[in-house]
Amino acid sequence: MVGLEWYLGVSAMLFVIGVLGVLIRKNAIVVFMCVELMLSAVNISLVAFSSFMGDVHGMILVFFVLCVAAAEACVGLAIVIAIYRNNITADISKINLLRW
Amino acid sequence: METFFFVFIATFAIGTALAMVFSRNTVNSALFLILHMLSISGFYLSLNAQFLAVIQILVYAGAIMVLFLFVIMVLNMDEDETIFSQVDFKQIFAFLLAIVVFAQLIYIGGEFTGTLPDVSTQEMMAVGTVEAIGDELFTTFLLPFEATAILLTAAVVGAMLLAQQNINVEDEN
Amino acid sequence: MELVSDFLQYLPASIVAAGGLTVMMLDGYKARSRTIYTTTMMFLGVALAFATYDLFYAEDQIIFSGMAGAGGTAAFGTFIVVFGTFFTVILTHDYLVGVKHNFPQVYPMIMFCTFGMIVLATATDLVTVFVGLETMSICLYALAGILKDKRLGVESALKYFIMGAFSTGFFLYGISLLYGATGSTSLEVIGAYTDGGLIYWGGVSLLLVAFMFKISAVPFHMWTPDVYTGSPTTITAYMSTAGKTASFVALVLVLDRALPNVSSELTTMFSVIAVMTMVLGNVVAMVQDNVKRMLAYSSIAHVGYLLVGLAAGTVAGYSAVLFYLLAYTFMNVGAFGVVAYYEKNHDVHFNSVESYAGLGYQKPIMGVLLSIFLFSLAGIPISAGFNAKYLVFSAGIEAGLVGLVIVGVLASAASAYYYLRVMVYLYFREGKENVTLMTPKKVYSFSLVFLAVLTLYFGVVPAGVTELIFGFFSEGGIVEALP
Amino acid sequence: METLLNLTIYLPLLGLIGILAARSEDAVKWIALAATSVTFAVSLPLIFNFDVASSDTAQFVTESGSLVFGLDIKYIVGLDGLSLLLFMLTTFFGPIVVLGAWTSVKKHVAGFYSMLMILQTGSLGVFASLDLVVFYVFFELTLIPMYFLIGIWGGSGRIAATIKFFLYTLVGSLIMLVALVYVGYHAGAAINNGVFISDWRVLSGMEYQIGLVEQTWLFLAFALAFFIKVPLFPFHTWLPYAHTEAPTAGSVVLAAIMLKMGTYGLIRFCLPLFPNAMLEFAPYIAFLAVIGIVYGALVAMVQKDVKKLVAYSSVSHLGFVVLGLFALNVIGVQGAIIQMINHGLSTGALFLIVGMIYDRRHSRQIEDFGGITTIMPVFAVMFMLAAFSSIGLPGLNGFVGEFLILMGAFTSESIGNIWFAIVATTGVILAAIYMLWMFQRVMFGPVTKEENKNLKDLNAREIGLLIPVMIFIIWIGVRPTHFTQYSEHQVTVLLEQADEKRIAVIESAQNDIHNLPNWASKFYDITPSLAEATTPKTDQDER
Repeated sequence: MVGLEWYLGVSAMLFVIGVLGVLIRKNAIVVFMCVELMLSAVNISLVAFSSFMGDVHGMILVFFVLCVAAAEACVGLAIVIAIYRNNITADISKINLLRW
Repeated sequence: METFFFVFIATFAIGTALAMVFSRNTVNSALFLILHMLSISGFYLSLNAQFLAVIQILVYAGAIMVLFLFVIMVLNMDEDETIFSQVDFKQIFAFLLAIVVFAQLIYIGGEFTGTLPDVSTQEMMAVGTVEAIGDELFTTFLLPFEATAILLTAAVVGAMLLAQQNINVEDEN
Repeated sequence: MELVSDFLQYLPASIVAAGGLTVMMLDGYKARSRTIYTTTMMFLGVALAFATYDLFYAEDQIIFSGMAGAGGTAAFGTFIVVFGTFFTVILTHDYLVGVKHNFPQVYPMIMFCTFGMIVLATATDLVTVFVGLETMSICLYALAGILKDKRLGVESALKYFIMGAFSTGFFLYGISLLYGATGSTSLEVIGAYTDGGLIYWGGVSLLLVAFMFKISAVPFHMWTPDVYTGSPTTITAYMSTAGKTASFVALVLVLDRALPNVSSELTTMFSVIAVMTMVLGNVVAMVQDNVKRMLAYSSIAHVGYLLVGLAAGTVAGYSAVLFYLLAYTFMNVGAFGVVAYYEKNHDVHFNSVESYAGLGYQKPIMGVLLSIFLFSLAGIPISAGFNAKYLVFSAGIEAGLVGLVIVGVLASAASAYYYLRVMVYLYFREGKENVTLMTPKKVYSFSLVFLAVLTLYFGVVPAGVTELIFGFFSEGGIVEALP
Repeated sequence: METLLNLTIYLPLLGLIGILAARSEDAVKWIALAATSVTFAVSLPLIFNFDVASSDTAQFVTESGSLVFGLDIKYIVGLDGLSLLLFMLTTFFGPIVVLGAWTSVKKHVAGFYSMLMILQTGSLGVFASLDLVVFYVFFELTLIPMYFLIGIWGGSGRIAATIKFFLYTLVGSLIMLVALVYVGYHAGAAINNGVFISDWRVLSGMEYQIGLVEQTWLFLAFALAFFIKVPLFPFHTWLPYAHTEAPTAGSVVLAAIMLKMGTYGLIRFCLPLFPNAMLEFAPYIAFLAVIGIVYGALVAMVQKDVKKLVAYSSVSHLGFVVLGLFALNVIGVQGAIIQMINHGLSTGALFLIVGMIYDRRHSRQIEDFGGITTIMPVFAVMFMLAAFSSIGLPGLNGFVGEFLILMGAFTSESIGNIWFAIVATTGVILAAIYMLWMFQRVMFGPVTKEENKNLKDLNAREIGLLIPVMIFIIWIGVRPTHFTQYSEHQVTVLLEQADEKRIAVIESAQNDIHNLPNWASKFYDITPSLAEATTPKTDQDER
């Protein structure tokens, strides 16, 4: 029997990989994908908790997270398209028009 | 058997995730993410969440990732990108942060003390079914559910607002 | 039947959502932009009426099987959000027409966004908090990019989106850990949990970090100035008032309901963040030449003052935060409204403080209004801003945080410098070039005047509304002790 | 009467509405004049109906319910011996200031008079309010119109001057706000069932005492705000700039009324709330005051600009007021109160006169003038009277105030060193030197400049606005008791109460000496009380 800790460990690892990706990658689309990675990592731990506690609420939250992820992808990709329309690259390290 | 399955899936998931983050080609990244999503639904299956496993494949692999790939192709973004060409402060910081967060999370996960209720396998099986989820979703979680409907509509309108070209703007006054 | 009564309790949100859908469909049938605007205002007006009614008469109760609340703080949050939206839509329409970006999709987006904010402000369950927060954020990402043919506009949208999505990850992880520790997502159940444990604390800290992102407290503020500068001015007003209000009300609710046992232990954390936020916000605002950017940093500074109230962690502190949000909505919508008016007369990036030289004498009413709003933001009596700061700081002193309050007071004195600087240009310097301002629309100036009147009114007689707010938190308690 | 008091405070605001509605510039001026004159007229019954015998209790009191839920902040206004004269001075200067600016203000006339009206209401509110928070609100409110008055209608360096003025005063008063809120909660915990209270009548009473440690910090916070406003010596740097750059009306209001808010605050709040700290800090503050007196006079002596000279003379004169206050005896405090009025009258008049000559000549440099007496005889008489009053010539008002203050300082126990008073006396001599020297250079001698030959003498408006000031300058000089009588009783009671309170606080500190930090027991010279000191002794005796 695989214990809860295993799932949490995997989830944490995936989450950190996602965070790392957001911080080091420069391409906006890859950054979005890393965010999706973070979300799905959280989903694993939610489902694991839910399943081991015999409580359905966690799974329902996962359902909402899926919806939100879809919506975020939708708007995010639209933003990337708008960026390209202005002939700007999707390299977020070059987006530096605004500085303090 | 179960343990073997878990280890296999976990290795696969982490491997694809790493490959996604570190692959230079954007298209490859997207493809690795699809594989990753498939492995995640494997986790769901091993946790008896059949409904979510199906949804995961349908929504993520089927819809979201296709959208991603589509945009990548349309915008012709599949050029290679150097990741570690120059090591700057931000990247070092990112690694340090990642290590700290990871250590913290592992620690938290490991410390999980047995406050779990005793749940029989039977009950665990019952939780993830479509009936159980649907039942709660349309009663207790009615408000968030409706809000999600609005959220998805809003996302579509927002995408239109941002990406649609040549919207007719009436001049008033 | 319970469902029907639940929806009746949730009328403002339902009306706003229905309005959003209606307006969206009107757009689909190629209605004139005038019609779309009028319909939006109609729905918002009705929603505002119901929100006002709820504010005074709704009873504090839990609806939708524990997912949301009605009455009390929920009604208060709803009111501020709908109120802020009502006025920003008036300003936005005029502004967007002026800068020729009056897309019909903007109005349904604002309505959906408002719906998200209401859900967020009324949530009593972390699931609802999450969904509301995301509805709000996703709409705001899109709204930030309205000026999509300007580099500044899309970049601000992208920056906002990446930062927002990133913080969403942490937020979810926090929820997940809290859920794992307590076995529920309901704020009440989490509040009853007292065992502590690492999972619980990890969840709490991740949740709070994500909230700090959303309310743009230092050191999680880096997206704010850029996004506020790049977005259309009136949308910036909307984000910084209605959006911030919703996040803050949700944060107060989370602290009050879900973390009542630990909120006092968070005092040190909030104090440190508050000091950093106040100092950084004010210091950086001082060197800004762009008025919009200055207001963005000043809004960071105001978050710092609000955090003083949270650091106090008492009934007085939370009530002061709510009053502050109300006052901040009046004055900040007003200030951004006037800035948008000046900007609209020139081009989109007409925002440097030098270009304000001598503008105070043309259309004196606008100059006077901007002065009132800025004085209120600086916390000079007799304005709502003064009373708000007074309540927050006095809550801090009552809780024994004298050092923190002194830092806050000095920061607030420093803030007077950059607010006064705008007025120096408005009145004390001669304009170099001949700028002619066009006459603002009647409804535009009327709504600004109305906001100014409210700013002054709550500066003189805050008694009624403070009584209302104190009632949200305390059953018995302080009310009985009063003379 | 209560209604009349409120009416007096808010009538200028009514005038403000009229000004905003007015169409022509003339109408604006007449409305402003009418509003301020009516304010003055309405305020007259207040002084006639004032009960001198019970001047220590506030009269004509209006008290509202709680303004902020959960805090006992009330709108309380009323007049007592401390505030009556300053209140009347403010209403008295209203029409004079309006008339003084009649022709000299040319741009944004409506704005100018609106600012004056707000300033008038704010100043009246400061002197009438008996609640700490309401006082603070009015105190801050006066900043805004003054900020605009200097910034818009001021001279060439107006922007730096006005920002400096605003920020200096704001920093001080914000720190005072923190202390004020602390006092409110402290008092609430002590005497008001834990509910915040800021009613001056309650706080100044015997039942509310503050411990020594808190008193020190609170006193410093309050005093800082008031010292900046006064301004006392090291905090005075904003004043010359603000005075020089301000338009005539602004300088007059600043000198005659706003500077008094500082000294007024010291006597109204610091004395009854922090008597111990007041006593112990008195020598140090007297030292600063004396430095201010001499420094102000010396710097005034070398000024080339008449207005700057008057501004620095203000620093010197207000040093006298602070010295009198911290003498902490009846005669000194009485002198300080009457000197506040005197300084208002004489410096106000001087600024008006400088403004009049500036309007004609567009210069304030001493070297640009000379021999004006022959050209403008009426002007010369007025100028002479004001200058003599400022010097403190016997028979004029300045003498009365300075004499009482020096008397108080010589006999003061709190200052404790007669040298302060002696050095302060040189301030009077120096004042005579710089004033008379300036007067001589401006008014006497041959007319050297061509432009000065065609100067017109004062017109009826200018004479009319100076005459009332001159009347009071002479009246106070000849019959000072007509004016000192209003505050005499209250000052006596206040000082007695402060003494009682001081002793009570020291006694409770003696009984609780173990909780007192070392510095505090040293600074306040607390020795263990008799009972505690003797207990171990008796133990030994028994053995």
